[in-house]
Amino acid sequence: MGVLIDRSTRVVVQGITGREGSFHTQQMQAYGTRVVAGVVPGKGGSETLGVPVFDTVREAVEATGADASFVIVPPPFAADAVMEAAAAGLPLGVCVTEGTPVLDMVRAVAFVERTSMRLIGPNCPGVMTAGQCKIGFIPNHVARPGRVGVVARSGTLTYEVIQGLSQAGLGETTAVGIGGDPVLGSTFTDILPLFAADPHTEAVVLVGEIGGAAEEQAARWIAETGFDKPVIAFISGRTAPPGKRMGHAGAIISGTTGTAQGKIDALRGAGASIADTIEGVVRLAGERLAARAG
Amino acid sequence: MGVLIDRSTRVVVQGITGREGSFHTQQMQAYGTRVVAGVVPGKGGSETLGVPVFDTVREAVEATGADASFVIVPPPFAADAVMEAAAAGLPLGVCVTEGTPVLDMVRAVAFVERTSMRLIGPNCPGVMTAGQCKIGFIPNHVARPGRVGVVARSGTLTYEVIQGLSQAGLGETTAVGIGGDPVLGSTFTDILPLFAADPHTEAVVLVGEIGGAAEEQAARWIAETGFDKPVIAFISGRTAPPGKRMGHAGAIISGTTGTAQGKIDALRGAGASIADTIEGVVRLAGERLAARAG
Amino acid sequence: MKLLEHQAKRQLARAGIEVPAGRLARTPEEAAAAARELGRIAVKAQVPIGGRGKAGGIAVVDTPEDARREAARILALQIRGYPVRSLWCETGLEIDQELYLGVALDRDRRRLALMLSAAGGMEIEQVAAETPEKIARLWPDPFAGPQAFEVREAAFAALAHAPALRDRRGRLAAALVPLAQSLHRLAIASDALTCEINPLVLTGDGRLVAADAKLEVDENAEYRHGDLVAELARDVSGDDGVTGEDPYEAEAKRRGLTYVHLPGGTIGCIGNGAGLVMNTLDLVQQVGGRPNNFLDVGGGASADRVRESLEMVLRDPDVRGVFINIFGGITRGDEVARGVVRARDELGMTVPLVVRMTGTNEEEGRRILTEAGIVPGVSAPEAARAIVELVGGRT
Amino acid sequence: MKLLEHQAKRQLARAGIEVPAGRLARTPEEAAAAARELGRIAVKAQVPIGGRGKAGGIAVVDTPEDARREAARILALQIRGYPVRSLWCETGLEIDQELYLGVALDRDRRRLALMLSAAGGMEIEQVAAETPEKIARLWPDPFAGPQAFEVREAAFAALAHAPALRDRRGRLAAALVPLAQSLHRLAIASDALTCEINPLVLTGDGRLVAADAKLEVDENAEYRHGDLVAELARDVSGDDGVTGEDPYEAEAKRRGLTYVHLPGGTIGCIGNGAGLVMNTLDLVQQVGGRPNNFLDVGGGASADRVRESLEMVLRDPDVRGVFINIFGGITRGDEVARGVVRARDELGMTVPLVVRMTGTNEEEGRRILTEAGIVPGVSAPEAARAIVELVGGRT
Repeated sequence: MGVLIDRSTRVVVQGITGREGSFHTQQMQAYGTRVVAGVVPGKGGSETLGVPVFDTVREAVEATGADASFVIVPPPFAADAVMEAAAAGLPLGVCVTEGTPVLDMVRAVAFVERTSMRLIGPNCPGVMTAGQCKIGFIPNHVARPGRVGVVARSGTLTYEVIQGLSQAGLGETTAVGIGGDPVLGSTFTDILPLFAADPHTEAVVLVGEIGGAAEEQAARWIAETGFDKPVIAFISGRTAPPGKRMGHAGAIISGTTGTAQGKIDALRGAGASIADTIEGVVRLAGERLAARAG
Repeated sequence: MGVLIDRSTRVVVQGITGREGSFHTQQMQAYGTRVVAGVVPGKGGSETLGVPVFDTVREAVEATGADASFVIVPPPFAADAVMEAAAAGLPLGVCVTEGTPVLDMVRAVAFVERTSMRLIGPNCPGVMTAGQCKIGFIPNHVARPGRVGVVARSGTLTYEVIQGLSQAGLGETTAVGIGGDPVLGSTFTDILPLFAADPHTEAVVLVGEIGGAAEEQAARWIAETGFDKPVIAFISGRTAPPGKRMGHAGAIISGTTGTAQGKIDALRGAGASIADTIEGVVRLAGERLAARAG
Repeated sequence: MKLLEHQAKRQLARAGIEVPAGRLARTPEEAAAAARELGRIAVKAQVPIGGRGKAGGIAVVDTPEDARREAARILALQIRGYPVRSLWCETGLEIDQELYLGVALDRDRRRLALMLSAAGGMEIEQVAAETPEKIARLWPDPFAGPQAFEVREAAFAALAHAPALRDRRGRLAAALVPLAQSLHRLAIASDALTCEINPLVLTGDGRLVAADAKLEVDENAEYRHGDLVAELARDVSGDDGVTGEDPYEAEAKRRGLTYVHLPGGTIGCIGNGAGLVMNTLDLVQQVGGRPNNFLDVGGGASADRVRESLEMVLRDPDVRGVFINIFGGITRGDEVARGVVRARDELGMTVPLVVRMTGTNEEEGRRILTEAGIVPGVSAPEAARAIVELVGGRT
Repeated sequence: MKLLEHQAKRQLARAGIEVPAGRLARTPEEAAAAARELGRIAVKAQVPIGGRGKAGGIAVVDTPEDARREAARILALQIRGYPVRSLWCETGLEIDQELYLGVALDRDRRRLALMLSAAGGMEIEQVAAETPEKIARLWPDPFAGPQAFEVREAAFAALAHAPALRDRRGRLAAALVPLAQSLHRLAIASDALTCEINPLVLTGDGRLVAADAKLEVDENAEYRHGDLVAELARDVSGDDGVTGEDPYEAEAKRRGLTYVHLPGGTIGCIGNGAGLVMNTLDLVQQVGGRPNNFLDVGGGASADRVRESLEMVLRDPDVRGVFINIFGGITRGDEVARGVVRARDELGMTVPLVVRMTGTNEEEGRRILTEAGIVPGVSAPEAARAIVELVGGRT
């Protein structure tokens, strides 16, 4: 099974006629995702990739019963698109756009908080429930339905972890890329409870990186709630110098805040197994699951 | 008994050292209102009229357990004071300030809506539960505990109605002056449900005036909910020309909206008794109560 | 405070909204000069009231000669009681479509409503009454203002009623976003209760231009718009108030009194509290009298305040009697009565005066009035009847 | 984008916040001229980094002669790697109390935090670490901004730690309200991630003046602050970038590459995806190598992109080997491999190159690399070991 999305999820794509939007919509369709509508202001009434296009998300939702949005629009329009999805009553929005101004997202997140929408992203690879549905960039062939939930800030590392778990025969339930920006719709502590409640998820891989305190909060959440599924954590950026953005807008050490070591220590303290490499992640996941079964 | 306030209500006065604030605080104390604190930024730590003064409402609430605020500050500061009361967690705020810019109050009301505070006013005479507590301007000697709830836009007419009901031996439960501004914290439809739920209130006098559609909404509410206590309504402004502010900022007919006749027709249609004079209000209240008892 | 068209347009232009080039003219010669400079122009009466067009207050002219003639004609008009003192002469627009874009206080929603319609050029009240579906509305969060997607939603809804614009609706909606946001920002910044562009003209070359504008500033907020108030004052040539309002009301405003004039009435009405005074007028009319004004003395009603109020009410020579209606609340009735007597004596008032007084110390108050020869009353309807009879007796 | 002090102050002044009068000096003579004009001045190194004072980058002088001498001294400094190119010479302030007022992104709260403290003049991070109770914080609604009462609450909390100001706290809190609101508005308007005044000086005559200022603009938002970017460019005399940044990073920025330089490292690191590249650096270091840079080619990794990235990485002559780490996702591994080979050949690259490749079509990709004489890898740790050995062998 998994969390957030499954084969019944009905997706509207905001920005479906863009180069990226069009390509990834096709990838999603190929994976089996039910893309039911596109939204491009001014192109309402047309059709693309076999789905109807609407001027507004509200119209798309009314006409098609969409219950999740894939937001793939250029950075200047991302915050507005996210708010439009939230205002239209959608329960889930996934925004992959990279490079959105931070204060735009501060406003969008405050707006979303007053609605019932859960926002994933921005600047994230999206969500994939193995074998059922994907919204976002995660390559189609890497996942196999299985036992491990994945929650990660980095995209490529998410793919690597998924591939590793699949090749090792462990497989995944759902992989959630929460994104690399400093201000995110959802963070580890928003996703972990979903995995806690999902009977099919037997272990969780958490892929963090320098910057912010989301990993430390995750550690606190794990310790405080007594989360009893094995957690395998992987943190990039041990060599990153302070004050530099390492690719992701959010991957920056400020003073002594946000270092890899701080995050590793916190997660280890909460009982997570710490891996240095993807290979290590897969090996530890296997060991912890085996230990649990035994 | 009554609604909104009673003898256990603990009041903080925002603007207690002002000329008006000081005078009315004394009147309230004379009536028996438990004034527990004052707030004047920069005067925290002092004392006035026997109560401690604080720099902020938050401090006053923490120190004294106040559960209602009397906001009596000059117009430029009224919206901010109302928001401060709401943010401090108070369940009730009564703002008597007249002349607040309308868009200030639009913002304050939006702010208050996101808190648990009920706002009465601005530009209102306040609230009085006969014989127990008053917050605002209603003269001390006019009320007698009794059977009728009063909800009104105008101040002086509220006093007249209270005096008339008292002299006729009917008495009042609580009188609520909702205020004469176009944008109000509470309107008839916010107060009527309180009277509906109050076992001591046997009838309600509703004093409306030209402008807006609050009376029409009250009529609709009465009809739709099947409110079964007698309502006696009185509407001022039958002679008012369109487009002119009749004293109250909110007492203005816009085009064909907000006329006295429209309000009278709506209320009559909902089963209210319509009076042309205060004397008529008192007489009809007596008759409706007698008929109900009979 | 209602701005005149050209004043409102100056605000729009400052907010970054396109308006036609124009010149203010106070004489036919100035209108002719504007036509020489601008070419084909619209000559428009500057009065703080709608319906100018139907009243003949607008003319489109091609030559300076026509401008002079039409200006002379319009300057001689009185439009719904307002003499025309100045004309706004602006470049004519090549109109493709007339839209409506406005912001107005919505009391029920307790917010500013933003309204958009493809049915521009008509009175929006009429559109609202006859074809309400043609107006798209939103109620932006007062702190956040309208979001782009909200304006787009409204724009697509409004443009659905203009099939000719269908193919251009995407670009139009995108252009309306910053326009609506600017207008809303202007409304907030200027404490406007109404701020509308009607028509908002879509020109032949695809621009959106404000062809007419209305802006009404909240009187309660004038204290923080001193610049605007001063600017308007500079624009006015006459001496009867900022926007050509009733001279008695202008005088009351100068005196800081809450007064509304009802021209033609014979009975001056004064009371404490807006609801009470409104009811006072109602009572007078109910027994056959004609109220001349609304005057609320407010709380306290000191002798000075009563005196100034009486003086104000008596300025209109039509007033042949005065009805004062007082509820003695925290202020005692006897004090008020003494104030009324002193005020009457100091003013040397000759027309009859009836004072209805109830509340604290009403008996003592009535005694004082009676001794001074003023008709006292307890019941407001009876007092109303008394003043109407006294005035009628003098006619 | 970090503004220099005088640039940040120009923004503050535009937002209505008082700053001392000052002049920019690029030579000792200009500093002397500023002193002649302004009298007693502070001469301050303009570098985009904190801790200038401790590094000797600030001097207070009374005479033009002293100004010249101190300016010469400071212009010769390098402060934490940044040469001093210009000086801000501003009027000295008569200091009663030093406060702190700042706005900064709070990632956990997902809002801007507004911070106020009576412990101004110290690094706020130090105050936060040692006496956190001395900093009052609020997190204004991003649409509404800080409300007056919120700022007053924070001000009273902060001023509680300055007993000397107790009697003046009411007036001070009232003065801080518009100041904090202006600063927050400036932060929003300029997309600032940090916008602080430290110290905010309460002068002897009771004014609040920004004596030092920091402003960092979100790089993601630079596209809508073209004016600011251009203005900063005009302020810079050197040719190594806007605010004296690392020359390699400046070059990468010009080329639109996501690159971070780690001076002194010997192994160039390239990968697709920020997390993957960070991990690449970690792996290199873990096996004893020294990474020279971070370079994320992003999605797709076309031959052109790989070529440009390789070229960039090789600019630093310290680089003696390159490690490319690719996950073939939607892009196929064989395509990437062909791109890498072509890029290497076109560049005539001579240092060793290891390419770790996994994902779609990895076998085919590895075959192409091997045939071209490039060391291929599947396991990233092993590939890291390979490049470190190759580079070590060449040292």
